[in-house]
Amino acid sequence: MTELALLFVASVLVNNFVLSRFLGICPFLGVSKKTETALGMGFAVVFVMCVASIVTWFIQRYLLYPLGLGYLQTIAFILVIASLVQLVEMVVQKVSPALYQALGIFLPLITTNCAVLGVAVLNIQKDYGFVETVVFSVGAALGFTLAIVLFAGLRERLDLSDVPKAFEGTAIALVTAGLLSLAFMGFAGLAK
Amino acid sequence: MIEAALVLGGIGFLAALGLGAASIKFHVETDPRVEEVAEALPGVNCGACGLTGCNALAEAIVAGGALPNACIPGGEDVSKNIATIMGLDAEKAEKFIAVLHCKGVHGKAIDKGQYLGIPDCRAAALVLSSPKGCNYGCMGLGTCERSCPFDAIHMGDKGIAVVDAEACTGCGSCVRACPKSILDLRPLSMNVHIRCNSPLSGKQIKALCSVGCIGCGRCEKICPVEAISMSRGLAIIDAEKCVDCGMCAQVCPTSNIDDALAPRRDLLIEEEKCIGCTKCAKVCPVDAIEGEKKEVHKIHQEKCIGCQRCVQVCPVDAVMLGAERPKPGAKKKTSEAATDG
Amino acid sequence: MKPTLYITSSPHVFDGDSVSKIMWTVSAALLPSALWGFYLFGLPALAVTALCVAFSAIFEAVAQKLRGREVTIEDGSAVLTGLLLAMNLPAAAPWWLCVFGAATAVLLGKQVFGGLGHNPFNPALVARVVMLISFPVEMTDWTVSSGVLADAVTAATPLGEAKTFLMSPERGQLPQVALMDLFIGMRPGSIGETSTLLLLLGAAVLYVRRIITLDIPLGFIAALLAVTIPAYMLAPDKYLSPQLHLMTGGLMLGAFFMATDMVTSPLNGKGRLVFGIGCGLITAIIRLWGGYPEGVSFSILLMNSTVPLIDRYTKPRKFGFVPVKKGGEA
Amino acid sequence: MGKKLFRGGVHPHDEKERTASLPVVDAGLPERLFLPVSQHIGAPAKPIVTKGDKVLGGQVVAEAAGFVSVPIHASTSGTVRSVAPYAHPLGAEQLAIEIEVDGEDTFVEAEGPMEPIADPFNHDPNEIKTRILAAGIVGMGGATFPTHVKLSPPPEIGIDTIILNGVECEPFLTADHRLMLDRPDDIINGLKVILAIFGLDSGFIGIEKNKPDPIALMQDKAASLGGVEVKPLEVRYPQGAEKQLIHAISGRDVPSAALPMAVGTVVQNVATAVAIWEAVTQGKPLTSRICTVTGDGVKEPKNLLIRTGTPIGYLIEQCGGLTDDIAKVIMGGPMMGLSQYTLDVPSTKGTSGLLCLPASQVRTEPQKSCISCGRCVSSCPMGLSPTTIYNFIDADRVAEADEWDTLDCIECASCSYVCPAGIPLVQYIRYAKGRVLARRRQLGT
Repeated sequence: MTELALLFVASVLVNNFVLSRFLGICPFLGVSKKTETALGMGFAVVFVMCVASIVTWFIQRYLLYPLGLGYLQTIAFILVIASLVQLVEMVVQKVSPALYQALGIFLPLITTNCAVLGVAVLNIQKDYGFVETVVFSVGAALGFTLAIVLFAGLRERLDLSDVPKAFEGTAIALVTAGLLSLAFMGFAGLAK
Repeated sequence: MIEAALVLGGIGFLAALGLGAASIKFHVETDPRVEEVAEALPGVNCGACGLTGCNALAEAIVAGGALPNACIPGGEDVSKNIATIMGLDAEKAEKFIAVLHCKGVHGKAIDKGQYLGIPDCRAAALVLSSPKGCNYGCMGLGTCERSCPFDAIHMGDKGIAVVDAEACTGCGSCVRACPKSILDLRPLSMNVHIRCNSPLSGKQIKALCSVGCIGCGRCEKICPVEAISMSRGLAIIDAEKCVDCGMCAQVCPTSNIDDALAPRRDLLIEEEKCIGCTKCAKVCPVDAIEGEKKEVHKIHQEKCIGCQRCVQVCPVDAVMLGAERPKPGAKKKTSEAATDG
Repeated sequence: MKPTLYITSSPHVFDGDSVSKIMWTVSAALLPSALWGFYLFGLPALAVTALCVAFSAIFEAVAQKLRGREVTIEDGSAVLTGLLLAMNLPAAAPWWLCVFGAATAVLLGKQVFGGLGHNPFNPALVARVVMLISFPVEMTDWTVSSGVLADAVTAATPLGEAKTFLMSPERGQLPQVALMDLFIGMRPGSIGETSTLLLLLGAAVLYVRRIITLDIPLGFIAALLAVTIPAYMLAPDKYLSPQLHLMTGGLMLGAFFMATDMVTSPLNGKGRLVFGIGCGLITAIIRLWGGYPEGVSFSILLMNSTVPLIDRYTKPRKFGFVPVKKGGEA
Repeated sequence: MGKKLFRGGVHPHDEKERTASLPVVDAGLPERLFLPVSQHIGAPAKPIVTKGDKVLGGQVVAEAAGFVSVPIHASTSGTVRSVAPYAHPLGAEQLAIEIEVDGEDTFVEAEGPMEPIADPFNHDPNEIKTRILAAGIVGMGGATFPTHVKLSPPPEIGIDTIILNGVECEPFLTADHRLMLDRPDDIINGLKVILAIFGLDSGFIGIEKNKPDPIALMQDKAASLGGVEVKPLEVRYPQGAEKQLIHAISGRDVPSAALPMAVGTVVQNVATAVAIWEAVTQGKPLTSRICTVTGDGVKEPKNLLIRTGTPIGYLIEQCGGLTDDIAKVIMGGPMMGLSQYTLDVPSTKGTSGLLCLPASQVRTEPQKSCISCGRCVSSCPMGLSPTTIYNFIDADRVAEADEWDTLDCIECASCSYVCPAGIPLVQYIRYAKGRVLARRRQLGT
């Protein structure tokens, strides 16, 4: 139990996917202009990540390993993730057109969100069992959501700031992301 | 090998089934034009339009939330294509530009006092209506400058806005931003403008600004086409009626009316060059040009107002600028100028 | 003759406080602790402080010049940043580290965001954390070469010492530190963090001058205690006592001088309380279970990043928001 | 009956010692009077005299144009010299009736519609209200809202509390202070007339505790006349703001975007009560008021009895003139008053003070960046976040400014008063209000 809790905390804070593994930077920078949108993106990623991890775990464990097709891992995983994203896109478009609008191009881009593939692959690499896989991917996804929401808050504030011309836009966003990542390094050593 | 193909094919097949079902269940009606417009856009998702991507812009255009020319990188071609899809008239209308109806530069118009506060016209208008003595004039705090998306209006150092006619696209952003409605859109071809916005009486204006419209009505009287009307103490030119003759500018006692063509000159047609295309005769607002097709045309000097439209349309540069024309009411003008001086 | 009058919006009178008064007052309130640091650690401490302050001001001026803005070092904010930075450095910090720190604080921490008022993170802490991660050896060199503490005590701060000790497999007796010494500040550490007494004194000045409110420091300390007291009671051999938590490390400096930085803390009381509690909890977590011995800087930086969200969700309750009870109590 | 202090607010030095002990003196008659047709909130009055007309004091020179409007009366006798746009305290020229004063100061007889009412406490309320309108009475605390409108809530709203505002929380001003000392009986009688309109038998007078002498006197008089409770209130600006005053006296909170009548309350200024009493019992229209001319920029600060329409230059002359280092002339108090640019501006029914500040007391430093100190938030009596509104409107983000309750601002200026960065927050918020309203209109809500 403690193990799982530690795994969870570690995946949310210590090894935060965005801020210390630097995965999933694309939507992190792309969809963090408004807090609401960031939150929507976060939840879309949570869903895709969890379901993708579970499905890929089963595929790897019961299909690829037994058949000795480990080399198909990447392509099979991407196939699964892509289909899931397509599904999410359809659902979001139907359920919340506003969110669909706001997420725009970044919704289909979850497909290529390396964080999603990263989690799926890490689960296999670290040889996690099913429960661990679920905990790890939920943690990673929440970590992603936490990072993107915090970052969106900061960027909304930056929007109102008198940033020097040379730093406007992405430049200052990257500086801020760097400092945020710096702050998260404080958690280093916590729950390895 | 076969296994690999089967496994991938199987996963793919299952996913396809699921997605197919989902696409039926979660089907959303979309306007077919959205796809067409999206097709017409460059598709680089650069975000220059301010939206998240080309699809978002396509939807905005179809929904009416964005103009067909919202895609800046796409340029004119893209906007034309989109306009066609949207069934809009892509034909170019006459170009308009923003015109400032105030001439109250530092030294000519007095200030109420030393204004301290937000350097924005709309905010400054809340403090005693305007930092300038004249409550109708340009405050010079640059709200229009900041509102201009094309960097076509600048404050300069004289305390009033200056429109860059080249850069101005006539989008009207500044007109909407100006709290005093000093700016409006006028045809680019117009050369004569009244540079005052104050309805105050002559006596009141003179105390506040030496170049304001005092409402004397001389321009109204001299206007050959009744394009000028007096509204309280302010002369207003009707752009539809104005023939750009510039006579009003010549009689204005406070030199408020600007004429970009001043001093006006006689116009003459070079007989050797004229090919008798009749273009000049058609464009002349006062029918001062006479001539049959394929014959040399002639300008009647007593009718000509020197607006130079014939100069612009002549395909063979046959219309020449002649001597400076005498001012109508020149005598009055000099005496006024002396007292004003 | 008509006099020329100023025309402005209301109001026409003001309470007379200004940004520069605030900045200089905070600097002055830090002075006793700084002087105590000079007394403890001798001339090197003075040199570190002077370098940090001077270069902060220089970098600020340079950045403002580059932007074509008015140079405003006289408002004291750059000086305060430099002073706070120095207070967070060991006296043995080499000169280049001070210059690097000042540059990081003023340029990366503040000016890239647009200068005073626009920085989301506390500049001095940004610098400290960058330095701690980039130059861990120099940043934890607690040797004291002059001053009263010269060669007198161990070369580690009580907190770092305790952490190493508690983590080591064959532990003996933790060296006892007199609480009174800690309170007065007879201990090694960063230049300005040692004396709880003098820091509280400075904080009292700021409180009386209404520059700080107590919601952040009290929330901070209360949350820290809320975690460390139960931890100590459950496992006294594994965790430090709460009083040691209070008086070691940079807690007092952080809680009263760094977390309360106006620019990087929430706007209203409710938000500030949340902010303080968050700082306390994160500090406790890092101190008890994290890899670093000290968590104050990290916790404040982390909470800085939450300020926009806190401000957003602790919007003050506007007057007349509550539906009126019909009839009232009249 | 909870006596609660509102949240927020500030404590400016009250500066009332200059004039608090000076009795009111008559400012006398200037050579010319300028009566703007717009001296109240609502539709400007419509002039009914023309150039050359002889008018008597108290004669209607402009009639009410609509329900939310009041007539304007000549404040002395003379000849109409012009009806033309003229300088106005708000800055933009307004139509004004210029009267050349003849010095006779003859007034029209109080007869016809202005005939004194013998027993005002048992008179038809509607006739009383008509009289108040006919006398051109507006709220004299500074807002100048037509009084008859305030006294005519929709029938379905039950009014159970009447409060007279004698708080005078603006620093420097002592006009109401002197009025309460000079005419306590008239104030209480005026209040009783208002009470009679609503069929109530008791009301309140709220006075800040920094005015012990009027509190004692009013309490004395209240005890002998009955039906009135004098409430000494904590000293904190803006205690005299309507919503804060109601909160302090009855513990009720006027809902956001609602009027005091929503909590069954009507608030009137003490000077308005006196005007009502005079109009009802003597048939006198509102043509004069007390005005404090004060500040270090005027040589002899005084409390003056002024005629409506007197140019402020004349009033300042009566006080020894301006000092050489004069830098600001403000109509009203220092927190909410309007800075003026010319001494030609006429006083109006709402001119409670003229504050003259020398150069040394005018803040001229440009604004600095906001350092998020949060003082504006903690000082806001309306529980708003001024700096947030400022940030949004400065970035042209009107929708968010609206979300942060821009329209709830009462423009008391507490936020600007405390701002260490010298940001003109009130001006930003006033500006934001305009933008927010324009946006709402555009959206059709």
